[in-house]
Amino acid sequence: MDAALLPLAPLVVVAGTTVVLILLDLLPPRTSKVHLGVVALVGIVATLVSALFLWGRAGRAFSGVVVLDNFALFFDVVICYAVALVLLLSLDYLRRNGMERGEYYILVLFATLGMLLMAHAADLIVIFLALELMSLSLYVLAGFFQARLTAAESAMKYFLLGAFATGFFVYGIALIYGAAGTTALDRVGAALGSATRDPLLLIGLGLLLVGFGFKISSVPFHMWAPDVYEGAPTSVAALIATGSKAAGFAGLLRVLLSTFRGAQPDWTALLWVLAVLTMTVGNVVAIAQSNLKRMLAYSSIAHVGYMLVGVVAGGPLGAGGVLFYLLVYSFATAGAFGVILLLERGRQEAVNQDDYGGLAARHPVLALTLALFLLSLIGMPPTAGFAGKFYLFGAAVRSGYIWLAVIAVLNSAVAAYYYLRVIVYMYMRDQEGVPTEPAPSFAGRLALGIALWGVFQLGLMPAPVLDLAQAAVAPLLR
Amino acid sequence: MSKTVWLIPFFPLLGTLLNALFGRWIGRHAHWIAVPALGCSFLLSCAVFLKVWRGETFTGDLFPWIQAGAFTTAVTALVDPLSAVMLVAVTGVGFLIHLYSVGYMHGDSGYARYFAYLNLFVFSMVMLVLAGNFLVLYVFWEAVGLCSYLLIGFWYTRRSAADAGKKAFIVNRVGDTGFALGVMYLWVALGTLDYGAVFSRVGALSPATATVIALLLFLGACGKSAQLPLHVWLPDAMEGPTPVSALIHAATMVTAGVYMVARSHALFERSGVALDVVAWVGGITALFAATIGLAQTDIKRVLAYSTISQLGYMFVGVGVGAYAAGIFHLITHAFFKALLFLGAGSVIHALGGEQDLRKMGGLAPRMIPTTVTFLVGAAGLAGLPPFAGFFSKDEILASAYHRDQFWLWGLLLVGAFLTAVYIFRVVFLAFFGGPRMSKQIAQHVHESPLVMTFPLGALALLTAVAGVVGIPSAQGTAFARFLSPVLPLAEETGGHGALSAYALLILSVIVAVAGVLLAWLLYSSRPLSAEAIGRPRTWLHALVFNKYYVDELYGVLFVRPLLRIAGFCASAFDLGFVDGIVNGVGRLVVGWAGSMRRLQTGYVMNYALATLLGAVAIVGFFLSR
Amino acid sequence: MVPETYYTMLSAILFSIGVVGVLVRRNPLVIFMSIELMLNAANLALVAFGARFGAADAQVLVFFVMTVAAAEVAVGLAIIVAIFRLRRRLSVDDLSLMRW
Amino acid sequence: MELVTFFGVAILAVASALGLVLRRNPIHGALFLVVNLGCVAVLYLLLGAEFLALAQIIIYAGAIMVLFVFAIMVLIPGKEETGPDPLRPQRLLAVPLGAVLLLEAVLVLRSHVVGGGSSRFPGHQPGSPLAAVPPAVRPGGIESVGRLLLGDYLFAFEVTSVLLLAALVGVLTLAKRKAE
Repeated sequence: MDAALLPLAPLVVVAGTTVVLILLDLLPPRTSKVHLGVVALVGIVATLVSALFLWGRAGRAFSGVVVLDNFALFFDVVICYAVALVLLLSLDYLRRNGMERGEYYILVLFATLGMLLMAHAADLIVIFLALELMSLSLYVLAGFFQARLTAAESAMKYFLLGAFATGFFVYGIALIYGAAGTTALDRVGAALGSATRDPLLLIGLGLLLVGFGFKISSVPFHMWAPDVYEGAPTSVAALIATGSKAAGFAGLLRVLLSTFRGAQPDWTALLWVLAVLTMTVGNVVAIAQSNLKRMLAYSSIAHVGYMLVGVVAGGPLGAGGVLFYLLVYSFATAGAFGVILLLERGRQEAVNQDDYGGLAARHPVLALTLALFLLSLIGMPPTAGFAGKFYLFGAAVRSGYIWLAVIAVLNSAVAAYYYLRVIVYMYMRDQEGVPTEPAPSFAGRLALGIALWGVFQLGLMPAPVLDLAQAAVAPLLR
Repeated sequence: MSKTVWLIPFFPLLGTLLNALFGRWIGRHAHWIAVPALGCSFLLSCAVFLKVWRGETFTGDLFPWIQAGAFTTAVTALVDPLSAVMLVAVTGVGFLIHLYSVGYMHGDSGYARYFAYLNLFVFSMVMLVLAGNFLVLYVFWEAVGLCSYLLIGFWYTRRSAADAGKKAFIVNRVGDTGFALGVMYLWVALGTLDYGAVFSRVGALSPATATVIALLLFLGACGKSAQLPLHVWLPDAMEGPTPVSALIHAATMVTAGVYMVARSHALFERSGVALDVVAWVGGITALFAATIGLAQTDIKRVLAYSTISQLGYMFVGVGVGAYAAGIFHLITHAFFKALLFLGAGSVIHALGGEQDLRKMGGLAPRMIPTTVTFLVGAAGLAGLPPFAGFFSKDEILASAYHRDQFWLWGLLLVGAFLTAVYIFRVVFLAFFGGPRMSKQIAQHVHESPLVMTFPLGALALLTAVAGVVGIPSAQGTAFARFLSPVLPLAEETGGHGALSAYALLILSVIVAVAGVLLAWLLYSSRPLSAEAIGRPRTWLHALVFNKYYVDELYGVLFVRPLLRIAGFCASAFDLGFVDGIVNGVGRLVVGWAGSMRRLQTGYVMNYALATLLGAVAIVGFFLSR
Repeated sequence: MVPETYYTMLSAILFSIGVVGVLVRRNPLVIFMSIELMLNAANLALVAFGARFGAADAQVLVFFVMTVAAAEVAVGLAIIVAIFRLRRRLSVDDLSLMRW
Repeated sequence: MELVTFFGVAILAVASALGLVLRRNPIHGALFLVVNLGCVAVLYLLLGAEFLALAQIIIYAGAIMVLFVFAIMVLIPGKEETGPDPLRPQRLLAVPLGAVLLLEAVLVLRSHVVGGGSSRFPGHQPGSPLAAVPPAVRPGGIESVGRLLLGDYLFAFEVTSVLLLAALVGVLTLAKRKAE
């Protein structure tokens, strides 16, 4: 490999795999495309390995628009884990829904490339391109089950609102360029640092926040999320909830912590409000949901609120806590979506909580798995969710945001209600009507096993990973 | 010692895993895993206890758990006299109740699930007791709550059981949130959560800070230990299987609050005010719950209110600084209340699930072991010498008296009288007099199998003899001396009261005996007529007014007003007011959720509007800065 | 020489009109065109700022935005066509199967 | 003269934008958008960006708008948006909000001019000429754009190609009916 490309190894591997997939898709067999999924999986694992190998190295390439640092690598790992879980879950899911097509895997890899690029981008225009690469692929994936009206609706809503948010994002870039004369992140930061505070830069940041807020689904830019999660294929919903959210945070954190560090008091005050709104709206509305996919959508919104608490807290503790939490959250959320995806009730996906009545009696292992993922989302020890929340809220307390931490704790208390309701359905209700049965998918179970391992590994031994997360944010905070 | 200590929680955990994962295949044989697991834990606990007796203590990390900057917390175990005593009590009572469950739950469809939950509970409780820092304490504080929730709703097909589980969950959530905030604040204030470090540095806290932290922690204790105003969940928790009520909702979990306050006494002492709050909340709860206990007709609910009341006694004990007395009452209460619950369970079992006192009576000749052991338990609860409850309760009363807390002492004394009345009311209504159950049920009344009566006997024995270690002497009780490395001996600071220790002792006895006599006069001196029982709700009044001339005096002077107060408390305050708040808050949030979700109209335009609103707000915000 | 402030002001006006267009119209095609208007306004601002700096960077950025817009249009129209296949009416207000 | 041109084109641009938003018929809307894009192309010329002006015409008017018009022709028989509008009050809420956004934008752009002179572009690369100085190599020229595109921005350029490929696959996915 060319020395200049070495820092970009994760990107190169994914891009290469994508090309291979496009070619493979043209070859027979036409009916089964599982092998494409397997190749994609191999590519993702190779990416993961390359990211792990590069850990600790730093560099820049292509006039400094792409960067290699621990921060980007940590996100590479999070994203690769999420995508790998999604791919494992998809292998059998597509066939069951009669939509086994190669384009699916190709688009997933394109989206992945966009996400990784987001983590590595050091220039606003590259962030923009990465965002679009990821979004365009996800728009199509959201509507992948074309025959379903809900899928089409979900794609349309996602697309229109995403494009709308993109409009703000681009205008933000324009304003920042207007103030700083450049789009390179470090030089924008220098402009911010040396000039008397320029309103144009701040407003530009505000418009960027609209775009990022949309991607991470923070209130008030969250409204697409429940509808899209509900209508999209469950595997894609999992991808949107984990990978794309992680990518959004990658861009957001790099821009805020590194480039706009000089304006920290300004955006901190704003994010304080956004964090409170996001977690409260997410948790409260989740209570009223009976569809599990929608419930998880609101739950994911609430978790964004918790992560914003970490961003507000700042410093290695807060920002590192966000990275750690993203990993924790991705495992638990992908796992929860995975269980939903495996369960069927009379040829329909089991998405209503009624479908989960008495599941524990008939499928104790699967029910226990889902229960553990939900407990992790609650933040119940010894699952990873507890450690994650502990770091985030602890960081907020350490930085003096006591009230924010109190609100977050209260929110977690409310949140337990709707997660436990599902557990109650599984353990304390009886099945009525057609029984809910899991699909016999080995890959799916493997994915759940990996996610479960993550939930416990990070819950019982969080310290090493937290150290890595803190090392990852160190280059941004320098 | 370290390996032994870690094995104690390990066995129940193993039992949980086996029964949870392979329950379908293990099925009816689940107890062959669960009971031996507990047995091992109990034997190990005893071994640890003996080592502690010889003066060893142990602190050890299982593994470093959470690190955040300079702050690290490990999963730490701390074995000192206090935790050793608790360990033996938890595993011992737990073992007996596991054994009892083999008979009681026989044939239940969720047999393996039941033992999995029960083992999980014991694991969590053992870890709670072993915890060497506040974080681990909090973790297992939550975990025991979760188990309690699962076990209350165990018979989920009953709607009331599911509701009770939900209620327990919501109320405990309030307390636990307070507890979490307290732990967080503690961390902010001191930068550490290790018991040793916290208690040695507690002087660095300002009294105001210490008060806030202590009160937040105490809020958690109120939730878990069912003290006013968070007590409402416990009576409903009786929807769970009776052995569960005995283990979790009487003997162990609900006492976690008392344990926590005793454990963190340095913090509460630093505040001062917080200790008074603890004592007064305890005292008021003790009397309040005892009055309600008088008016209940469900045998398990009487015992539930009794538990609330007795927990109030323990809080008074720790609140006035007599920590050892509080813990001693905790232990003896674990014995006799578990005994009473198991006895009640035996009765319910014999009557085919009947819990209504009005439909019992005359069981004594048919169930001699149960009757005898229940009597021992009742005597223990009523505080009749020489049973354990006498010594422990008297110790608390004496401590309150000697610290010049005369009002508290008065509350508790009245409470003690009522305790004797209500528990012997149960005894007389259930075991003596004529049978009031239907013919078919009466024919089937039978003594429970040995696997159930053996635990009764063992607990009765403990209730009878455990008082020995609580005999007061010049240097305090033997129990208090054993705990003195952890809990300071009660100092006889006051001594302004006119009564000597022996006078107090005799007064306690008189009060208890008077209570028993009153109960006998009311409920057993003459046979109860059947028609009185045919009128539900008013039967007690009818009894008092029409049937017993002898009782009229008592009735007018004492019982009727008391019943009124009890009835008022039960209906207006207990059911109306506090429930209203709990349900109201719940409904508020749910209603809020309902209206908030309406914002999610499904229209792209509304979503875009929200986005625009957000953009305008953000830009405006930055512009204004 | 026209001051570049005029251009940026004009771009702000066009951007706002585009935003309002997204909100007041019901036809997804028109909404989409309004979004194009927004992007276009942003481009204008970029070029105006670029002229101030006398650097060609801005134009390169605009070029990228245009390309992305083209890709977005392709995907967007495909989605709109796909939904039209399923139901013959075309108003975003009909798209409220999923809500609450 | 330049000023007059600017205002003429600017007024036309705003008018056509309003036309897009206000006219009910999507075909008219599309045509208004074409006019608007053309106006912006003229403005690019005024700003000295010939390359962009051409690209604007070719990419937007030539490719994108043709797609739009095509889609409209295919999808919409006759007029649309004629039915009752239950959301009208909320929809009109957009107008004041849009006005506020505009106000904010105007405020910030004005304050920017007032607040800072031409010497305050510290982030700008040294060596690049500032606005006041007539540039030696005309920045709008195709040459400088080309150099940047394949020099400093080579990576972004490559990403764009990937993006187009992804869009292609995406469109194919949506357009291809399932072979049954």
